[in-house]
Amino acid sequence: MVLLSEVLISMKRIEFVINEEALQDLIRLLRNMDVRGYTIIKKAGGFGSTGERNPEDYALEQKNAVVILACEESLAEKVILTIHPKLREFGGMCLVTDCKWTVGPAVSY
Amino acid sequence: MVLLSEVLISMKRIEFVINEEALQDLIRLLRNMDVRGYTIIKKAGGFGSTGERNPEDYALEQKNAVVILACEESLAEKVILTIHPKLREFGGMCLVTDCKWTVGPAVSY
Amino acid sequence: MVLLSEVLISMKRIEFVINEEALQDLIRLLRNMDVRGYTIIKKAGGFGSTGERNPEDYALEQKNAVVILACEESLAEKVILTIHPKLREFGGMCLVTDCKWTVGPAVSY
Amino acid sequence: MSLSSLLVPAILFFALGMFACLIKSDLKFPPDMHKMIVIYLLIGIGLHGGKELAAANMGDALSAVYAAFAFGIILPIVAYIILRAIGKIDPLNAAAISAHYGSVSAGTYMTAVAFLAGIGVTYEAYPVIMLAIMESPAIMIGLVLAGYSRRVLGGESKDQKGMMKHLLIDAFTNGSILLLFGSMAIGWVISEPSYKKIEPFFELIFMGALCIFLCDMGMEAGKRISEFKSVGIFLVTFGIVMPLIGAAFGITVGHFMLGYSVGGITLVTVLAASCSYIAVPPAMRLAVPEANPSFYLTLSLGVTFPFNIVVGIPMYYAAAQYLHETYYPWW
Amino acid sequence: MSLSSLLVPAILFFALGMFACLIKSDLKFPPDMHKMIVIYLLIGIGLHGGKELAAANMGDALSAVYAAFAFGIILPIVAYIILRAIGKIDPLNAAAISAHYGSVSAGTYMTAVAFLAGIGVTYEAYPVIMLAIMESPAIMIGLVLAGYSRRVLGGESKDQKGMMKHLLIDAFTNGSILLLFGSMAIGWVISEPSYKKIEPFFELIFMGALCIFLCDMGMEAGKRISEFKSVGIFLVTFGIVMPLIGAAFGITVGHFMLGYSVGGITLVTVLAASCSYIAVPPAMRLAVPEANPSFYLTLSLGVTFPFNIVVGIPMYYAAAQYLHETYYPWW
Amino acid sequence: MSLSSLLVPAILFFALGMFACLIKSDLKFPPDMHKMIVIYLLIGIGLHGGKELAAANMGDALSAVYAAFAFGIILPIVAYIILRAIGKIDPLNAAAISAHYGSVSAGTYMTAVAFLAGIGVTYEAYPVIMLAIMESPAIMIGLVLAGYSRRVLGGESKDQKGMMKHLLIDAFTNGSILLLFGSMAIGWVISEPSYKKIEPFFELIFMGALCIFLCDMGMEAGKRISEFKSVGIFLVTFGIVMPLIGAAFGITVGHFMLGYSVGGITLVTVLAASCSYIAVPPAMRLAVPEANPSFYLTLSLGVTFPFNIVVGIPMYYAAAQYLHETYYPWW
Ligand SMILES: Nc1ncnc2c1ncn2[C@@H]1O[C@H](COP(=O)(O)O)[C@@H](O)[C@H]1O
Ligand SMILES: Nc1ncnc2c1ncn2[C@@H]1O[C@H](COP(=O)(O)O)[C@@H](O)[C@H]1O
Ligand SMILES: Nc1ncnc2c1ncn2[C@@H]1O[C@H](COP(=O)(O)O)[C@@H](O)[C@H]1O
Ligand code: NA
Ligand code: NA
Ligand code: NA
Repeated sequence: MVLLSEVLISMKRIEFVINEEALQDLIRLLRNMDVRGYTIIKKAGGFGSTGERNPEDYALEQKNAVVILACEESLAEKVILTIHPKLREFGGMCLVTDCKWTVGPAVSY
Repeated sequence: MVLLSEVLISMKRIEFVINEEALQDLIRLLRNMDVRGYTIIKKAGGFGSTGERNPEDYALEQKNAVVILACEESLAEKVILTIHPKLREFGGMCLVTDCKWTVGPAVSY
Repeated sequence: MVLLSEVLISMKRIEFVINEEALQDLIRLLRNMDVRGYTIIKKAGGFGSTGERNPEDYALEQKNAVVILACEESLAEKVILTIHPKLREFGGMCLVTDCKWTVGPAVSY
Repeated sequence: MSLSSLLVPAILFFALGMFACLIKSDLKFPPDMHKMIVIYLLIGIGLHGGKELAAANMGDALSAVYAAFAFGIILPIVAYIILRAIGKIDPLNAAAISAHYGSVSAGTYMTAVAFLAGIGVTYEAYPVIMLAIMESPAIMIGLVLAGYSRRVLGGESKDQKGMMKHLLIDAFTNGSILLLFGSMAIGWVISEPSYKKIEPFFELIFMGALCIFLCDMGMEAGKRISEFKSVGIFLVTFGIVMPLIGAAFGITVGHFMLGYSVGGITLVTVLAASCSYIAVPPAMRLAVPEANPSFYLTLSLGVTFPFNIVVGIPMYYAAAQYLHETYYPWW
Repeated sequence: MSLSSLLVPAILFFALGMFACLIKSDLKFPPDMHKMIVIYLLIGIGLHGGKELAAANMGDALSAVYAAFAFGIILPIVAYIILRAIGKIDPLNAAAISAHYGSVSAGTYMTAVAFLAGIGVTYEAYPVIMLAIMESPAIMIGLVLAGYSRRVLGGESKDQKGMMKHLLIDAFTNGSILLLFGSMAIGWVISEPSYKKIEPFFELIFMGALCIFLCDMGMEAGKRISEFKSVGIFLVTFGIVMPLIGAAFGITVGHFMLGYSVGGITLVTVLAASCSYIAVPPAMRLAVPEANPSFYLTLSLGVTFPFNIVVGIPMYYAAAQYLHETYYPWW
Repeated sequence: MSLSSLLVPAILFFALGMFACLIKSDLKFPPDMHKMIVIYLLIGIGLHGGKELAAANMGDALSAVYAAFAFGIILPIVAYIILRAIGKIDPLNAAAISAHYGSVSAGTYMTAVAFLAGIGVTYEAYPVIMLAIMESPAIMIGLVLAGYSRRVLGGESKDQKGMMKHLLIDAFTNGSILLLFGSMAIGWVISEPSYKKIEPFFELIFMGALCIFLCDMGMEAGKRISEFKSVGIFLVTFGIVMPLIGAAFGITVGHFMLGYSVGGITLVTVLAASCSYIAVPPAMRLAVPEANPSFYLTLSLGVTFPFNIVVGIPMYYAAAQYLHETYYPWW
């Protein structure tokens, strides 16, 4: 990716999987930290320490929301330190990966 | 991310994209390997060696399922070696990335 | 992952989040570049430089599509250089990550 | 009662759904379709009930409310004792399961209504209030039983008070209950000509829509049957015996205490015999996360619901008829 | 007019929806259900209108078309002037909000139809053409106002022509408008026996389906109420005053210029007083991306719609009745 | 037959859907809505057919079953020969396409029923059995043809037997077929009063719901038209000629061998002329993955379906009428 060094900037990609019912709380926290962009995928299913979550189960619909967030390292640290103690309450997990952001006309990280 | 070394643990992030009809089989395999957490996104579309899959096509609904799985390297190796020969049957692909798991109260990896 | 060196090949994972209305245009561009595989998740929500997009808002339904694409570095460069100037028009973002592709019977990268 | 009374279309569609599941058909109704029909059916039953109640006696309505509370409180306790004493089920699972049996299943109630309509039997307006009320008290008793179980187990005591408040609020703001109460209130206040305007939608096509609902429920029940093994023989038996115990309570109260007609007694019996799968499962998941959902869901949807639909309703009706002809009410 | 005329089931269900939202109930209708009912209602209203129009006078229909265009052009300009001059709202938000008030709400129209049906009042066939036509012109005026605002602000001038063409095409290919026009055309051409075959679906059960639609709209409106604070007192007031201004235009045109019956005047008034939430919001999001959607959505769905449903319709009807009895039309 | 017989609402709604697609309208029905209406229509047609069959002659029903099998076997072979001999289509695509033409389209059948109802023509109960049966045999023949093609091509021979068994099971557990057979059985066994209770839902509003279904199908067909170019002129022509060949078989069998009335002959002709888009496409995707789905889908949904709806049905009816008046059945 040598050729692309001008187009790509190093960033962190944070991926939350939380109980969909806690989504509003997570978003509020993120917005308060001046996060400028995120993507939400709802109605995800899964399995974890609290058992299975099936968004299509007839009598016990349980949904996860996947939130993807690309941001600079400094903001990423802030985000992780803030959300980390809340993870249990949100019923979920959080992964962090290195990534490159493709520079575009709009800055939303 | 120096500051966060206590909060983040190195792990592998495995991402499967398979035919939704094979999802039960994949999950069964994962559960048998004592995987303790995964996330499922259904009704994905895509394109690959077997052509297009469109979950909204009226007469030929074909759906992919995306399964995301974070686990320790040792388990990741086991998972990949087990699933690898089955990929054709599942009609899909499997990507592996390095990632950091944010330590929380519950361990589901 | 030493053991797996024969099963895993280094690749790039490109992740687009764009306005769902621009999805056809993006796909056409990708197909023209001989991309041989991608995965699409529709009806995603999000927040960015153009404000909030909520796929479930009653009067103002705005949807994102997430497109995931694994390919070799050379193709990845081509893809990024081609899409990069179009990102504003597509109303979205593009992340690039290193990943490993699990070798399977079918090659779709 | 002849065999043809079993050939109520709604019940046949239930059987069709179970059959589809049995032969592993790819038949699948969109999940939203199910939600939509449930919304429609609840409003329909509420409106109809409300209109009838407008012409009814308040004192009698109050008796029905009392009876609903009594069922919601007594039945879970009976269930808990059986599960603990005979089945040796662990306390928290016992608490979660019990709560379901103090509550009701609107689907069973509507099937019973279709059954009575099919054989031309009339019924009182009060049972619909009981239907609306009974979902909630059992949830509270479930929480109380779980709290008691936790103390017995000596584990960390949860914030029982906070949870109780939370569940109480949930129970009163629960969508299904609100829809039922709300449309009951609307059916109550609107004038006859107003009702006539919406009657074709909410009454005329009701029985047909119920068929589609029950076909879907049949598939749902069919799916759960495969989990019988993991649930064990005791619990499966319990899922058939407990509705019979509930029915015994119900028929007694319906005939001797409330003094209803055969149709009314049947509905009260069905309410007491049925077991929730709408409001109680999510409440128990929240209040008793230690309990295994596949236990209470399999029992409720896979055992008790089909038992009541296929065997229970005609049986309760026959019993009600016998009782009505043989004994006088207590007053 | 007695209080009981307010007890139209459709309006009560709207209130139930708002109540559910107020008490934070988890009641939620599947989003697709809403879309389906809207499709159904639009086709129903179109078919019915088309059938009536087949028997109507073309000259009179043309007058209705003129009136629709006049509303679509004049009302947004009035709204813009008020928002700018009195409210000091920034030009682009003012333009986006204005466009909504030149357009119409099919939901409000249908509730008015239910209201008139509830009290047994007949009405002309022409207002339904106005309903189909009015959505579009206001969008264009909105764009013109936005272009004007941008020039005033001295900002980069957007490709106004291209956008105009784009929006014109969008307006004519808009799904809801197409459905309305299309089913109007179908209702027009089909024979009476053909119509009879589909009447049970599109007319008989219409009023009941409308109840479910309005219950959902009530929840939607209720959600928006929580955003009143962020919208500010001026705009909330505007959301109540502007429909009254529109209504004044509407009632004048309906009585004095179109010479309709009380029912017809009421419908014209409702059209002028109502405010779009179907075709205009996405058009304004595209054409005036600088404007804040939460302003126009809150006004349209959270203020004007509920105001019209609960207070407006009966008031407009009373006014129409008074006017009709007191003054002659101009010709 | 006058032009007005073409103005069947259902067909006009189909045209409206195609028009919406043509002008690139953003009109879109929720995918689940389509599934729900299909479920509803299949049950409705099944119940109605079952009730009629209860009063029918078993010998005649058996003849219909034989005819259905004959169509399902002969028509795909004819189609395959034409595609291979005249069109030089590669063997595997030819096999996959052929299978579709041996099967049926429930949507076309229901439109024909609406057409006959619109002009007041009665018909026999047997064609509905043929509808339920014909989906399956063609799938098997498709597989046999594909196996034959593969041997001709000398490629790796697939597990033909395993696939055959798999497809057979799929064909019998296919949701749509099960729903049709199941509701036919239910319509058969239930009593007249029971049927009356669900009739308003399944019959009274059937024709209106069919309109919405066909509007959606019109959009679906319109979408496929853009793919005509990639399919080529030969295949598009085939998509019009093949239903005519099927129709010739159908009308012959319907009149001379089954001896039905004009209405019955029309329905049998429609069955033979129509082409599956429900059970066959997924089966062929599985059994003949080498074939290009856009070929068979475009032909089925983009060419043959609209041809049958707009031109075919009235034509087949006219032909049936002519034949019925001119010749006697063979016996
Ligand atoms: N920093 C980010 N992280 C994750 N997703 C983003 C980010 N920025 C933008 N997006 C996504 O891209 C969409 C379009 O962004 P924009 O064009 O900047 O409004 C948003 O709705 C988000 O879903
Ligand atoms: N190791 C994991 N990998 C992927 N997803 C996970 C993992 N652990 C938990 N999750 C997701 O996080 C949700 C909540 O986890 P938990 O709170 O542990 O039950 C689960 O339903 C999964 O969707
Ligand atoms: N290179 C790729 N990048 C992203 N997704 C892929 C890729 N190749 C295949 N897929 C996904 O895997 C599914 C099955 O692939 P295949 O079995 O090769 O047809 C496709 O429908 C895609 O969703
Ligand atoms: Na009970
Ligand atoms: Na207006
Ligand atoms: Na055919």
